[in-house]
Amino acid sequence: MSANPRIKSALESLLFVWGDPLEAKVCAELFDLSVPEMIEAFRELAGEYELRDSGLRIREMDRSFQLCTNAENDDYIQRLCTPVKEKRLTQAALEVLAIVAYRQPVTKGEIDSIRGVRSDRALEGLIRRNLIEESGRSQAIGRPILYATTREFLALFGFETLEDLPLIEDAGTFALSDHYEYSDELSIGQIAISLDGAEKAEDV
Amino acid sequence: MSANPRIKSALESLLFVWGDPLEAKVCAELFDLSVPEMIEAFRELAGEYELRDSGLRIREMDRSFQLCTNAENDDYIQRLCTPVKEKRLTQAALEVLAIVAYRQPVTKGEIDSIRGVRSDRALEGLIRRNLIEESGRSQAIGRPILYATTREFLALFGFETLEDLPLIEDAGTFALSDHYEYSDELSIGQIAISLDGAEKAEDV
Amino acid sequence: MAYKVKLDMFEGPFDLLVYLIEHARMSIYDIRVSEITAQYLETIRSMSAPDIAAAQEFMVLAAVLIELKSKMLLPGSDEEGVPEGEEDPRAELVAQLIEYKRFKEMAAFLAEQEDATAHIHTKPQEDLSCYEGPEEESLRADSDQFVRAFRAFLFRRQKLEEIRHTYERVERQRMSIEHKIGQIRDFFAKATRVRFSELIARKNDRYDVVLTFVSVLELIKQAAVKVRQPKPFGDIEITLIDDQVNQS
Repeated sequence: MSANPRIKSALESLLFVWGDPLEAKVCAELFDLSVPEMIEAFRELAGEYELRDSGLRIREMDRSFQLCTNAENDDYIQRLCTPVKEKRLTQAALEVLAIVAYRQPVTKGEIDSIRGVRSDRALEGLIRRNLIEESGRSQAIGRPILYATTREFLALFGFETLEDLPLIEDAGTFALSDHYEYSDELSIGQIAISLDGAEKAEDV
Repeated sequence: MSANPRIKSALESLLFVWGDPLEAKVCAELFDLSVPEMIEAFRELAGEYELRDSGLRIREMDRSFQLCTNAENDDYIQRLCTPVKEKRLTQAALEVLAIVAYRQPVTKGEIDSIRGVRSDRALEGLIRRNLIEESGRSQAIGRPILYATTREFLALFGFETLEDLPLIEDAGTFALSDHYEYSDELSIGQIAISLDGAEKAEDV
Repeated sequence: MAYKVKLDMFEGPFDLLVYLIEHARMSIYDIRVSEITAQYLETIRSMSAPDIAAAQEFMVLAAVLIELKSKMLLPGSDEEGVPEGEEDPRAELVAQLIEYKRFKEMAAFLAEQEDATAHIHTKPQEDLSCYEGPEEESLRADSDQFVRAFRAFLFRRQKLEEIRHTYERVERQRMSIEHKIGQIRDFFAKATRVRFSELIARKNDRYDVVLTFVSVLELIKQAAVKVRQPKPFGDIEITLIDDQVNQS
């Protein structure tokens, strides 16, 4: 099955003018196609770009598609100009992001207890950069805010969906059950929170 | 003679990030080519875009080259970018809709009597917009048509089921007092019908 | 200690502990608590004063380590320091460290991914203002709007309610039209003809006059009576139509 060349041509134009990730759903309405058909057309187009080793690529994230450059040409781009790039994430930010990515939706308390240190600053920075967002409230006491990753998170790390996150290596022969681990962490987390007003300076 | 594919790929990336017309001279330096050779490479690339009828085009102006969209796709861009005018329901329509939503199935007579004003136009508009529909006939004298909300109504307001309708504090009294008012108002309605052919102008 | 570490190198107490354990070539599953506690405390002791204020989490873990150490020194422990017949007191900490390490590895993976995607560039959106043509119509609504509109309606309705008391009086009058007709029929039980003025109970009550008049009109409409007014503005004679009497 091959998508209509007319549609693929139009998609190229749309991706170009739009610049940002373009939702398959929006395009599906435009072309009067189903969303899966639209996604299929996008993927076919992306495949053609790769096949002819184009200097452009179409990347997919969470049912959205974005036109971008082929990473191989970065040297030339750097020599022509210096594209504005965001600062790299700090170690603290990366740790928090890893926890949010795997445990989402997750509360700040859970993040703190896994890291053994307060994560307020890192969390704020990640929200400001739109890599994580609030995604509701936990049913637990105090109804703490739950955090989840965003589409920008997928884009920044080159994932198409959250399923692309690699499985974390299991701790092998470690015998304790999950339940046991969980309750332990929670209690230590609570101790840490109650003792600790200050927090370590952390920038994202 | 054919330009190096590596160079053509790099040119695509450069054109993409540069956005503005890119001078052949600047690129010639970058790739250590003569300006005529550089122009030749650009033109070859432009020719390939046309040959495969891409949604993108490379246009030449005064020894500069710029990536742009294929003019044929303008309609799609137009449709993607055209801001959608948000038409809202009038107060009259919303009132009728609220009454139908909370009291369904309900007759026009009941709606009229609850609102104290005839609702024919608002009702018609809501039916045209497929927000309410006929759902049978009342057992009352004259077997008046009963109205109920549609699935489109739920979708438009973001409800999953009718149970999602927000509880309105006054809706209780609205329901309780209804029976009493209903009989009174209905008779007024009857008088009004016999006396009054015209109705208050109401647009949905 | 053979090495010097600065606390701000570490993301937190777990980070420091993992570092110390790995540096001492211990198995994370078999921490030599005595040794690692000493190293941990030594590191904290070497912190400068402002560090201590900023890093209370490190102190919390120090307390945990000291508690662990004391448990493992209790009599009845086996040669490894594990009390007999009990769960290894290190288990909790080990579980936490392992989980922390897992996410630390993930963070490293994310950093690699970030490096990889750093070579990919996107472009800003084109200026699309030239495409802003005639707007398309679409129905837009949300549940808030729905509730707001309905509330406004209820409020307006409440105010109408007050005005409507007038209507309610008219209602009662209408009800008593039936009542009045009943009274008129009672008259006809005694006579077949009656004058309008006789039907009015209280002469000064305009309401009663109007009510009576309307009732008579209603009876005319029902073809129950015939009326006659001998002279303009004179009294009206009302005559019962016979078969109506028989029927009622």
